[in-house]
Amino acid sequence: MLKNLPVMVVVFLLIAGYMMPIVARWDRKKCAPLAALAMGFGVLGSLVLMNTVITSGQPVTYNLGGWIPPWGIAVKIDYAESFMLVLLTGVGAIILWYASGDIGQELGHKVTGWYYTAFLLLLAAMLGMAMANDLFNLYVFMEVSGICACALVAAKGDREATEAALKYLLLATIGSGFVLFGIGMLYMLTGHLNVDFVALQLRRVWMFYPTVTWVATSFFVVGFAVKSALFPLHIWLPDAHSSAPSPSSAVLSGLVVKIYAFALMKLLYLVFSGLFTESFPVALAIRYILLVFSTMAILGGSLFALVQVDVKRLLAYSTVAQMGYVFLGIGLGSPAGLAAAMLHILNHAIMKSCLFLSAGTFIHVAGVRQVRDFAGLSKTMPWTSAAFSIAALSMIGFPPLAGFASKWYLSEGAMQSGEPVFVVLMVVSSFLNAWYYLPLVGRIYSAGEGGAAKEDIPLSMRLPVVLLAACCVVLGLFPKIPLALVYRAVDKFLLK
Amino acid sequence: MKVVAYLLLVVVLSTLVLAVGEMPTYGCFNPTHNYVYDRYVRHGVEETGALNVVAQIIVDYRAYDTLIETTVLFAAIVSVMLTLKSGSH
Amino acid sequence: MTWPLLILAVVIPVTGAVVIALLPSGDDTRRNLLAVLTTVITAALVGLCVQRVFAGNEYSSPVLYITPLLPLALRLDRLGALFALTASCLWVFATVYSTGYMAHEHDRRRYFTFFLLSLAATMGIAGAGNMLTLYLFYEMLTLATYPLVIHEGSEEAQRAGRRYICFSLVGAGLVLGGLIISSAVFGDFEFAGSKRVLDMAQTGLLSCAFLALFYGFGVKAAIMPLHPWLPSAMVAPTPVSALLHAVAVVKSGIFGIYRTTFSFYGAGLVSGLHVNAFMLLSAGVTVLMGSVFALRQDNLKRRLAYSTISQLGYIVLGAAMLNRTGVTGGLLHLVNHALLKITLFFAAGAIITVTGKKNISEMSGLARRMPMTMTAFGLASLGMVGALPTNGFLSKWYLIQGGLLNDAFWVPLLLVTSAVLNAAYFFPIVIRAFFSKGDFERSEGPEAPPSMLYPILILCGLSMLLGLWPRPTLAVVDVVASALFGGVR
Amino acid sequence: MHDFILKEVVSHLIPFIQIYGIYVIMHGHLSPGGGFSGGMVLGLSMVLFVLVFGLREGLKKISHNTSTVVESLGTAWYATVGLVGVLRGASFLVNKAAGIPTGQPGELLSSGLILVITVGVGVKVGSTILTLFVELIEEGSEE
Amino acid sequence: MNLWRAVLSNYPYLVSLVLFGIGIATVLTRSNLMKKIIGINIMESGVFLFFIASGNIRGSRAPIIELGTDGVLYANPIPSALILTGIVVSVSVTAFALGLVVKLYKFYGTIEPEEIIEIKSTGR
Repeated sequence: MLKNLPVMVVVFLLIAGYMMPIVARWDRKKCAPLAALAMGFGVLGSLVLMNTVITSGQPVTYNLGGWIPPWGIAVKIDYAESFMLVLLTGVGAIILWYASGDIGQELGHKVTGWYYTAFLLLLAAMLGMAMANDLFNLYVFMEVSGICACALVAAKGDREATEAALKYLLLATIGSGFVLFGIGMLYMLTGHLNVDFVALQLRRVWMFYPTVTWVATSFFVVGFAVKSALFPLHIWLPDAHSSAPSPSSAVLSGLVVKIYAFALMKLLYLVFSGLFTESFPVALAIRYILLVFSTMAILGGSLFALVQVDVKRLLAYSTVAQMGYVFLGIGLGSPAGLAAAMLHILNHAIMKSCLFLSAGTFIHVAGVRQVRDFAGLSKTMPWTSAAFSIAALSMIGFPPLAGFASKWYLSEGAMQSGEPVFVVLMVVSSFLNAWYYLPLVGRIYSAGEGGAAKEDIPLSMRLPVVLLAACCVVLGLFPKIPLALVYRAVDKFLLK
Repeated sequence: MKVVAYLLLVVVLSTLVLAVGEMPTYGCFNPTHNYVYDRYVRHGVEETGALNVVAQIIVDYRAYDTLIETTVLFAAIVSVMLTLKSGSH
Repeated sequence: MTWPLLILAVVIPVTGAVVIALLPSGDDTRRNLLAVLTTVITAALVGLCVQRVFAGNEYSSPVLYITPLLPLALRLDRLGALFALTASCLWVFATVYSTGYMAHEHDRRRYFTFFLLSLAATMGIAGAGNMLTLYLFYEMLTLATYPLVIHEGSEEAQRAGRRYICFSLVGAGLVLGGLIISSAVFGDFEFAGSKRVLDMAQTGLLSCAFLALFYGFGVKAAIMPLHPWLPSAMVAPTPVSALLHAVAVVKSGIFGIYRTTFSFYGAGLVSGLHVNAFMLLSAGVTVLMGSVFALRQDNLKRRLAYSTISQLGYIVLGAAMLNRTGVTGGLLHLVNHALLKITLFFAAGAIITVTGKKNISEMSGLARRMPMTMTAFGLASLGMVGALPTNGFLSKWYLIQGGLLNDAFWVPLLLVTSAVLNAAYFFPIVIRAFFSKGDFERSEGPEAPPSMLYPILILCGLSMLLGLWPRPTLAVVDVVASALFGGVR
Repeated sequence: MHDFILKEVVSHLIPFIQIYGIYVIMHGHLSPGGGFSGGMVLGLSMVLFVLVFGLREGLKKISHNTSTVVESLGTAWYATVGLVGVLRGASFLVNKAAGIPTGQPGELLSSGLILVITVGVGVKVGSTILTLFVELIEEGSEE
Repeated sequence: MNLWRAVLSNYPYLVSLVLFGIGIATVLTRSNLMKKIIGINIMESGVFLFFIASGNIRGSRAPIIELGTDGVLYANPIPSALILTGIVVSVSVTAFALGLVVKLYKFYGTIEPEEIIEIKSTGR
C-alpha cells in the first residue's frame, strides 16, 4: 500500500467524491464523516509522503499502469510537491471542517452532498496537479479543478454567484485553452509529454525553433496567469471570490489560485529553465514581464481593495495583490525569491483562509457584510475577531507573524537579484495593506452594537478559524520549518 | 473596447504567423514522431492485446488521464446539479 | 549564564499584562498593586543587569535563528543599559502616577494591560542584540501604544490614533526597507559598527538605506517634518503623554537612530557616506521650528509636545555630529530631558485632574492652588531652558563643544537661540501662575492626590540633584560614548 | 409532440441505435470507437426517446435516483478496476503486467482490462449525456 | 518569401491558430452568453486541430493495427488519444456553462448582458 501511496492519495479522494452523491441520497448525515475520512487519509498520506521524501532525499516516483516514462504517465513527488501536498490537504481539511458546520445552513441541505463531492474532487484535482509530472495529465487535472472551483462558486445559487461562476468558467477555459495550446507546441517540438523528457529534449531543440519555444512559454504564462489572477487578467476573481459561500472563497483564494502559480513555477524552472540565458533574451524577457505585472498586481490589487466596502470583495482584491507577491518571487528567480514565493503560497493560504472563514462567520452569524457595520464585533465574537485580527496583521507583515517572513524573503530575493527597487515596492505595499486592514481591525474592536449575534457559533466554525490563526503565529515564529523544505525544493528548481 | 480587442488579436496572431512558419513542416516526420510513437505502434498489440492504438493509449498507456477525464464528466454533472438545485431553499 | 535575567525583563511585564487582563475589571486595588509591583521588579532587574554591564560584563543571549536569514538575539551593552535604566525607572513613577490619574477614567484594565506591554516592548528595544530584534520590538511598541493613544475613545482620539499609526507605519516601512538593503549589503544584523569598512561600490545603496533608517526611526523621534503625530497624540491620558511622548516612544526612536548610526553602521562608515549633512540639517530645523511652534500653543500639553520635538532635535544633533563630545551631550540630554519633561507632563496632568484647566490662558494664579506642583514645574522649566545649576545646562554645554569640534559655529548660535525661545514659551506660564491674579483659592488638605504629587516632587528633586552633582551621570554617559566609538566594549 | 408516426418510427429505431452503441463500445479495442463514442450513441438514443415521448416517459424509464447511482458507480467502476492492479501487487491501472489475461489480439474478448473499462465508461458516458440533457430540459421547462 | 512558403505549407497550423483567435475574439467581444459559449468551443476546436495536425504523416493510415501486415505507415495516435480526452473536457465545460446560462435565464428571462444590467439597475 505504501508503494502505491502517491496515487492513492488522489484516488481515495476521488472515490470518496464519486460515492458522495449516493451517500447523500441514502443518508445525508453520513456525508461529512465520509468527507472527513477521505481528507484524513489525504492528510496522513501527504505527511507520510513528505516524510519519505525528506528521509530518503530522493523524489518519490510512481509509474501509473506500470509504464515507465516516456511510455506512460508518471507521478513525481519531490520536496516542492510534497510541500504543496501537505499544504493542500492540511488547509483543505481545516476548511472542510469549517464547511461541515457552515454549508448546511448557508446553502440548504439539499445540495450538501453535491457540495462535498465538488469539494473533494477539487482537492483531489489539486493534489493531482501538484504531483503531476506529465504535461497532459496536468492539463486534465487542471480542468477538473477548474470546473469544480466554478461549481463551488455557483453553489451559492443566487444571481451574483451564478454570473460570477459563468465569468470564471469562461475565462478559466480560455486560460486552459492557452495552456493546452502551449502543451501542443511543446509536444510538437519534443515529441514528449513527460516533464523531464520535455525539458531534456527542449534543451536540445529549442535553438532550431526559438520563436515557437517563446510562443509556447508565453502561452503557458498567459494561461496560468489567467487562472491564478495575475493583475490585468484578474477580472473574474473579485466577483467569484466574494459571491461564493465562505468555505468556497477560502478554498479558492487560499488554494486554487496558488496551485496554478505553483504549476507555472514548476514549468518555468523545470522545463524552460535552460532558456533563461543571455543567449535567448526573449525568454529572459518573460521574467521581466512577470516582474512588471506582479508589481502592477501588488499596487493595483491593494488600491482596489482600499475602496471596497464589502469585506469579502476587499479580501478578494487583497488576494490579487498577494498573488502579485508570489509572481514577484517567481519572476525574481533568485533562491530567496523563489523560496519566498513558495513560503508565501503557504502563508497566504493560511492567512487568507483564516480571513475568509472568520469573515464568513461574521456574515453568517452576525449578518454583517459591509465594513462599516463591523463595529463592536469583538464583544459578541471575541475568538473569531481575534483570529481575524491576527490574520489581518499577518497580512500587513507585522513581525513576528507569518506574513513578515515571506515579505522579508521576497525583499532578500530582490537584493539577491540586484533589484533593490522591489524592496521599496515591498515597503509601499505593506503600507497599502496596512491602510485597508488596520481600519478593519480597529473597527472590530471599537464600540458598537456589532450586529448582535443571532445564534451561537457552532464549534466546527469557531475552532478551524482559531486553528488557522494559531498557524499564522507559529509559522511567523518558526518559519524555518517550512523554509528548510522550501530551500531544498528551490535548489532543485535552480539546478541547471 | 471591441476595436482594441480585435487590434490586439490581430497583432498577436501576426506574430504567431512567424511561429507557424518556423514549425516543423506539416505531414512530414518531425520530433513528434519519435521512438514513443514507434513503440506504441510496434509493440502496443503484444503489450496490451488491443488492435486500436488509440484505445491502447487512452485505456492502457495513459489510462490515468482517462480516469481523470471521466472525472471531468462526473464533475460536470455534479456542477450542473449543484447549480440547478441550489438557491431554491 | 546570566542572560536569562534579560529575557525576564521582557517576560515579567508581559506576564503582568496578561494577569491584569485576566483580573476582573472592577478590581482596582489589586490591579494597581500588581502594575506597580511589576514595574518595580522590572526596574530592579534592569538595575541589576545595568550594574553588571557597567562593571564590564555583557549580557548576551544565544542567537535564535527563526530562519537562517533572520536571527533574534538579546544583548545588553552600555548604550542599551543607559536607555533601559532610564525607561524602567521612569516607568515606575509613571505607573504610580497613573494609579492616581486613572482612578476616574474608564477602561482601566485595558489601559494597564497595554501600559505594561509597552514596557515590555521598550525593554526589548533596549536589550535588542541586533537590528532585527530591535525592529521587531519597535513594531510591537507601535501596536502596544496604539490603544493607549485612542484610550479616550472620542472622535478626536480616533483621529489622533489614525495619524499616529499612519506615521508609525510609514516609519516602520522605511526602517524595514533600510534594514533589508543594509543587511543584504553587510550580510548580517550585528552591532559591529566599529568594524564596518566602506565599500566604494555600495556607497549609493548604503546612503539610501541609512537615510531610510534615519528617517524611519526619525518618525518616532519626531524629526521635522515627520512630527505631526506627536502634538495630536496629546489627547491621550497624561501619564501616557508623559511616558510615551517624553520617554518611551520618542526615545526609542532616538535610540534607534543612535543604534543605527553608531552600533549598526559605525561612525566611521556614516561619515564616509557623507549623509550627516542631512542629519544636521534635520536636527537643526527640528530644534528651531519646534520651539517656534511651541510659542503659539495655548494648550499646555501641546506646548509641551512641541517643546519635546525641539528637545529631541538636540539629541539627534548630538548624534549627527559624529564625534564623542557631541554624543556625550546627546546622551546626557536623553537622560536629562526624560527627567525634566516627565516632571512637566506630570505637573500638567495634575493641573488637569485638580482644576480641569487645559489651556495656559486659564492658569492665572494657579500657584496659589497648587504651590508645590507649580514650583516643580518652574524648576523643570529652568532646566529645559538650560539655566545654570540645572542638569539641562550640562548637556547643552557638551553639545556646543561637540559642534565646535566639527568647526560648526552655527551650533552654539542655534542652541542659544533655542534657549531664548525656550525661555519665551516656558517662563510666561510660570509667571502667569505665580504672579497674575486669578480665581484660584488656597485650599485645605493636599493639592493633588499623593500618588500624583510625590512622583512629581521626587522626579523634580532628582533632576535638580543631577544638575548640582552631575558627576555620576557624566561618568556613565562618557563610558557609553566611548563604547560607541569603539573604545572599551 | 404527439406525432404518431414519429413515435412509431422512433420506438422501432431506438433498439437498433442502442445495439449500434453497444457494438461500438464492445469493439472499442479493435476498431475506431470505444467507450466515449459508443456511450455517446447510447446516451443520444435515450435523448431521442425523451425528445419524442416527453420528459415524464423518459423519467419513468430512468429516474433521477437511477441516473445518480449509475453516474457514481460508472465513474467509481474505472477507479475500482484500476485498483485490481494494486491488489495484485502491481501498480495502479496495470493491465497485462498484473497477470490479467489479454487473450488473442483481434478477438472480441481480448485485451484484458481495456474491455472492462471501456464498458464501464460507455455506460457512464451514456448516462451522463442523458442526465445533462434531462436536467437542462427540466430546469428550462419549470418556469 | 521563404517564410511565406513555410507558412503556407503549414496551413493546418495557421488555420488552427486563426480558429483559436476567432474563438477568443468571440468570447471577449460578443455579449450574448450563448455566443460566448460557442466561442469557447471554436477556440478549443482550434487547439484540437493543432494537435491532430501535428500527428499527421503524409500517406499514413489510421492507427488500427492490421495483424500480419508489416511496414504499414500509421499516423501518430498520441495526439488523437489526447484530443479524445480534450473533447470530453470541452463537452463538460460546455454542459456546465449551459447549466449556468439556463439558471441565469431563469433569473432574468434573457441572456443578453446589457439587458441583465438594465434589469439589475432598475431593480428586478
